[in-house]
Amino acid sequence: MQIQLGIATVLSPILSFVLIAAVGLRRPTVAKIISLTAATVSLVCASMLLLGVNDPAFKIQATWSWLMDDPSKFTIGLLLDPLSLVMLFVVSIISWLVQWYSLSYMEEDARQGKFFAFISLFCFAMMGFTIAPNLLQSFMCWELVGLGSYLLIGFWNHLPSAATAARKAFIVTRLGDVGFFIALLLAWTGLGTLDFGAMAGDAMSATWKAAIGGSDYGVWISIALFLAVAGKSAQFPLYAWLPDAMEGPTPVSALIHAATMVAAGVYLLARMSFVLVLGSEAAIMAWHGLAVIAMITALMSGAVAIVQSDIKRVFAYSTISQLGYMIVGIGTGAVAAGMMHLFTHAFFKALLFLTAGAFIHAAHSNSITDIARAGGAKLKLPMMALFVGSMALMGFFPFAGFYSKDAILEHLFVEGDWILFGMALLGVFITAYYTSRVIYLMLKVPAEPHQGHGDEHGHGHGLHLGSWMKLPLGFLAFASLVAGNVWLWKAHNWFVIPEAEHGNAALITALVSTAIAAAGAFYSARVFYWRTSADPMASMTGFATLLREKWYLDDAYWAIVHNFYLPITAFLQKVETIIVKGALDGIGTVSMTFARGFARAQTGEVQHYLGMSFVVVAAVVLILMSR
Amino acid sequence: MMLQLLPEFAALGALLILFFVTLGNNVSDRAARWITLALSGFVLVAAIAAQDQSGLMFANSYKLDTYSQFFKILMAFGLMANALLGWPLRSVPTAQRSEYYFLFFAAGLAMMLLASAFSFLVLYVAMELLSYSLYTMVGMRRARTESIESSVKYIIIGATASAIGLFGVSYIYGATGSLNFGALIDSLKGTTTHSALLMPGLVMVLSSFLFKLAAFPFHAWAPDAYETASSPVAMFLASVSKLAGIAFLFRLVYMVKPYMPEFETVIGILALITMTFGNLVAFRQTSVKRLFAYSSIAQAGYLMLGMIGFGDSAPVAVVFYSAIYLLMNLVVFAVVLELERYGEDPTLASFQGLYKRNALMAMALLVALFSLAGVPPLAGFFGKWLLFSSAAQGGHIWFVAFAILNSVLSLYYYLFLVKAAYFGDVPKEAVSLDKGGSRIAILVTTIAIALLGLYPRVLTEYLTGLNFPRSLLP
Amino acid sequence: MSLSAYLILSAVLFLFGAFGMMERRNMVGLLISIELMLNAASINFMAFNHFLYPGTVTGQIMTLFVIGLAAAEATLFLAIVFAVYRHYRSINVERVDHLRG
Amino acid sequence: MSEFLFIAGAALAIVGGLLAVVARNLFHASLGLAMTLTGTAGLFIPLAGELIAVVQILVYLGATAISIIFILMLSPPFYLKRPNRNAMKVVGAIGVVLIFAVPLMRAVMSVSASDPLNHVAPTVNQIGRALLTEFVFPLKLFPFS
Repeated sequence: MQIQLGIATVLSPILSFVLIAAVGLRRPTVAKIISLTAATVSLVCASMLLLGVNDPAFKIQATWSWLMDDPSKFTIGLLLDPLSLVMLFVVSIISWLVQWYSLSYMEEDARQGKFFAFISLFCFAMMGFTIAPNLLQSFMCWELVGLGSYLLIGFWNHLPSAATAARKAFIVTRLGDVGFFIALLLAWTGLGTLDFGAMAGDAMSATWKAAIGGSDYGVWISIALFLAVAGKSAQFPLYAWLPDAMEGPTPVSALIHAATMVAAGVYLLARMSFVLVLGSEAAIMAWHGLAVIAMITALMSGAVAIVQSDIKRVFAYSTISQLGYMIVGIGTGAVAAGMMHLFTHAFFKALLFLTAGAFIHAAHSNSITDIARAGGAKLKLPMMALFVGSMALMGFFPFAGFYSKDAILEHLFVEGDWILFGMALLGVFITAYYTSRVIYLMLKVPAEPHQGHGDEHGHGHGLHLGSWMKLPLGFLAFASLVAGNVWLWKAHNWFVIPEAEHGNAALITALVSTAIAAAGAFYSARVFYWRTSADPMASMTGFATLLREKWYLDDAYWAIVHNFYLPITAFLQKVETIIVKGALDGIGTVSMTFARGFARAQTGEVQHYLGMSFVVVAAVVLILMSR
Repeated sequence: MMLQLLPEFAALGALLILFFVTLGNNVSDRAARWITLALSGFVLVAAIAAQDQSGLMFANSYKLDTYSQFFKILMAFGLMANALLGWPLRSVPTAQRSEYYFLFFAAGLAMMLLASAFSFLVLYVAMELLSYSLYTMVGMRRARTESIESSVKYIIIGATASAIGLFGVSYIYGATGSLNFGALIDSLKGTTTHSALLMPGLVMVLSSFLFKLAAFPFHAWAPDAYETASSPVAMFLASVSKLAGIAFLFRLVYMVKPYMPEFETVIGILALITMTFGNLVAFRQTSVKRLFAYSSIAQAGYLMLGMIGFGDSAPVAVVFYSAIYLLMNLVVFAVVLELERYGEDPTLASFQGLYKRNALMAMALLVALFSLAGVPPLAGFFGKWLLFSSAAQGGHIWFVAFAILNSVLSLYYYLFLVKAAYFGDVPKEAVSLDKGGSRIAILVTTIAIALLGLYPRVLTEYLTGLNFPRSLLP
Repeated sequence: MSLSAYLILSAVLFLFGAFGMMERRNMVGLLISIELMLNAASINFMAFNHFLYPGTVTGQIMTLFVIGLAAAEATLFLAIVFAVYRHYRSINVERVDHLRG
Repeated sequence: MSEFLFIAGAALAIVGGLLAVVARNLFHASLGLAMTLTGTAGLFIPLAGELIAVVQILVYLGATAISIIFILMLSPPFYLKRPNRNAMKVVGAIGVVLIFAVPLMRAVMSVSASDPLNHVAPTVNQIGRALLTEFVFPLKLFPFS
């Protein structure tokens, strides 16, 4: 029964994709009906599956042989356990809500059919990744997810920036996928299996301990995977693509770049966390190192969020920062806490993005001040949603973010990992600062009388909220309020939750983190609302520039590409013209005719190619002979 | 014997029929094309009919086995696809078209001989037959005088490679006393008194194949030849003619590898240089055909890497990738051909807005390019996976890591084309592409790439069932 | 005479040919160099056959084929050389360098 | 006798080969090629290859070399244009050739065999029989190339 439900969950989006491609591309209504039906089927099935789980040890796996006949080799199938079902539920509910929302958001777009087809394709890939029972299927769907993201970011392809951002996202994440591929090869050649269950079962065995360069397989596979995770989940040093990906339609940002795709890396870590449970000292060190990198990423990107003026970019950097928290949780061994934050974050970040989308849709601008000027604060429901989402993001009681962030903090506290704990608290402060800043900027409309958009005209004039947007916003706002409690209520069915050994740890961390968040929000209010404090960025101009330039990371990439990649290609191009020619022409007469040889650098001469061939053949023979 | 050599006889018959039919030059071009298509279909049927044949023939100098017969099917399929997709022969001068069809089958025959050659003598005769046909085909181009230039470079590099190779054969003969591969293996097993000659001989023989594959250091002819030859010829060069080199080189490598581990390293290093070179230089190209020439150089590098893989998995990997390599290049060049209808050489600019001009073709291009770049779940990913995992199992994990990096690099220029095709604006002077003659063929091939990616088992299992490791060893 | 003498001779001829391939500019000169290289291979075949495998004829037959292939290659090469001459009014390979990069 | 034939043939081949690659006049180069081919034919006789020697003279010299010369004579006298030698190119080519010579010479030095005594040269009959049995396949293929 569960198997059938699982299959139905995963296959309905791809069916929807095929159907839309076949009949719905020119008929938006048909496309919408198909897509939403499929999303509903997925949601119902995924919810039934999740509610049916009563035991953390629950596990059902079904596989079919695929690439080869031998079923022990390459299979596809589905692995249903609490981890995958939680993720499946998150993906299906967020995609369901986002599709409702898109009904309004995309209603003026001529190519809605295509949009819904792409969304369906993406959902299929994401769900296929979630239920993958082995690394190969994971990788396949992982790449397909990347492709879906590429298509959706570049959906508005009349914007050159969208096309560039799409390409950037695809290539940067694919750079990380080199790591995934290497992990795949390592696991396959070293362990002889790609199945998660088999790998976990073998993790204590001798093959895992077989040393490569002094450490066991777990370490190398983990390190290779970290690269992939850094790409997909936008961690240092591969995070630069995510803010640019905001060029896509906002529902896409909510679905892909807040709730699901970027969480795929976190999920993969959780899936592979058996390495940590059973693995060696070295593996634990490596994962802890990853946690430190993620924490640093969280602080860096949180700082960048402070100076952004584009509302979507604020939330994009915030997403990077929150993903960092999740990875900190999983990297230090608190899988349940990390997954809890993934769960709650999906709701409140989707809510924030959809709210941003509502403002953008209404005000036709991404800039926070423009939205405020256009009277964004007059939109009741979005303002309420923004408030709820922000409270959850900042981690105030009783909103969802409070519980999940505290779970991670508490774990760090109990473990006595004071450095990470301190950094995490700093992160809480920064989060509260930039999140409340958005609200204050919205409420405190800067007066610009010489522009036509005065307060007098701004009585919601021209501003309206799409009718289909209300349901998702309302629902997500509600979920952001209760998701944490739901998790606490149900999670013992899903995960083995360790009881805190120090009885007061939960209380202490809750109080400390709330106090710090409140301090952040209060300081932000002094700066941006009451304007009694000077903007600290104004006094730290150097630092502010650093933030505005996003730590110069983009420039660093460009520098690498320009100073490294392009010259290499240029160099190789010249191998045929200068080096080969130089070798032929220049042996023995270098000093005399070096300059002339370059000046005369004619190209395309067949005899230079011949010379190269002769030399290579001779060199190969010579090297082989002297062995 | 007639039945055993059915595909060869079919190609030979096709060659002779075309020779006599077009002898007086009184057959219309259209009729000649239909005859070619029918004959290539006949060759394909013959190749399929002969797929179970096996045996050593002609004093052990010609070997039929599952490996060679499968490659013959691939080649026959490639011939037919070329006849079908290369339909608009506009860029070949009218007076030379009958010769073109004639050479087309001569090359086809030579490729099939190469797949089965089991003696250096047969190998050389077949190789020269193939080379001469291709030299001539490359030079057939009306619009561009440079085609003769690339033909000259092609023949000079080719003649040098074959002279080096022949000299290598003479050393191998000195070491073994025979031209048969069986004798070569025997003397590799034992240590004959003259085994010092074997290794230089083998390396020099290798150069002939590196030339055929357009691999470093004999790659230099490929970009020129692809760019300036008329597009049907470029498609022929990129798709089918490479299969011959792959088929033979792998047979040799597979036989020699167990006895000469250094040979493996040499092939691996040459493979890495080849793919890096191809991928990096491709990035700077503006002519699309030239770009695909470098891309196919890089693909040959991946194939060579797979050749040194783990003994039992390498054959399936190499043959699988050869098959999809054929498909991908057919699609890509079919699109180039469609763009070339009015005789201009397609540049990156002519791909601008392809999606708006002809969505089917843009889709086909997207699938083929992503498959070439190895994006799952397309066939190219599985081909690469098989090649790389085979090489990794063979203990070449660092080579593999480098090759994976390479395949990411390649995504850069493939995405350039995708970006132009999907996100670019249609140039003003662009001709409408509504009625493509070969739409169905393109569509079918594209679907095949996608299906082989989603369900590669149909092919991998069939290939595993053919038991190449046993059939490849003498 | 010993086998080495023949082999050295053929190696020298082969290297002459290689030198010519790289140094000659005239395409007919290139053809001559190729013929030298092929000829060196035939000497090898004949010498090996005589010294190491007496009583067989494989090497001699291979030589026959080499001679034949060389003749065919020369014909094709000359044909292409003339096509080049028609287009470029020169058969200097260094002039034939429009394709590059 | 065999020593004499070897020395004469080898001298002819070397001198001819040198002429073929260094002569600036193409006509002289062609004559050099002809010399080499003749010398090689002479070498074949002590190698018990009388038949091959005859074929070498007839086909190689009689057809290939002569067709080169013939074409040189028929064509416009482009072979009279003597481009200046490019010193760098010469030096480079010599360098490459020297690099190539090292492995070749090492390989060659590794084998040694003296003249097999009482070796009867294969007869035309023997060669023809082998051609029509063992090597019939490449023989039949050959005309196509």
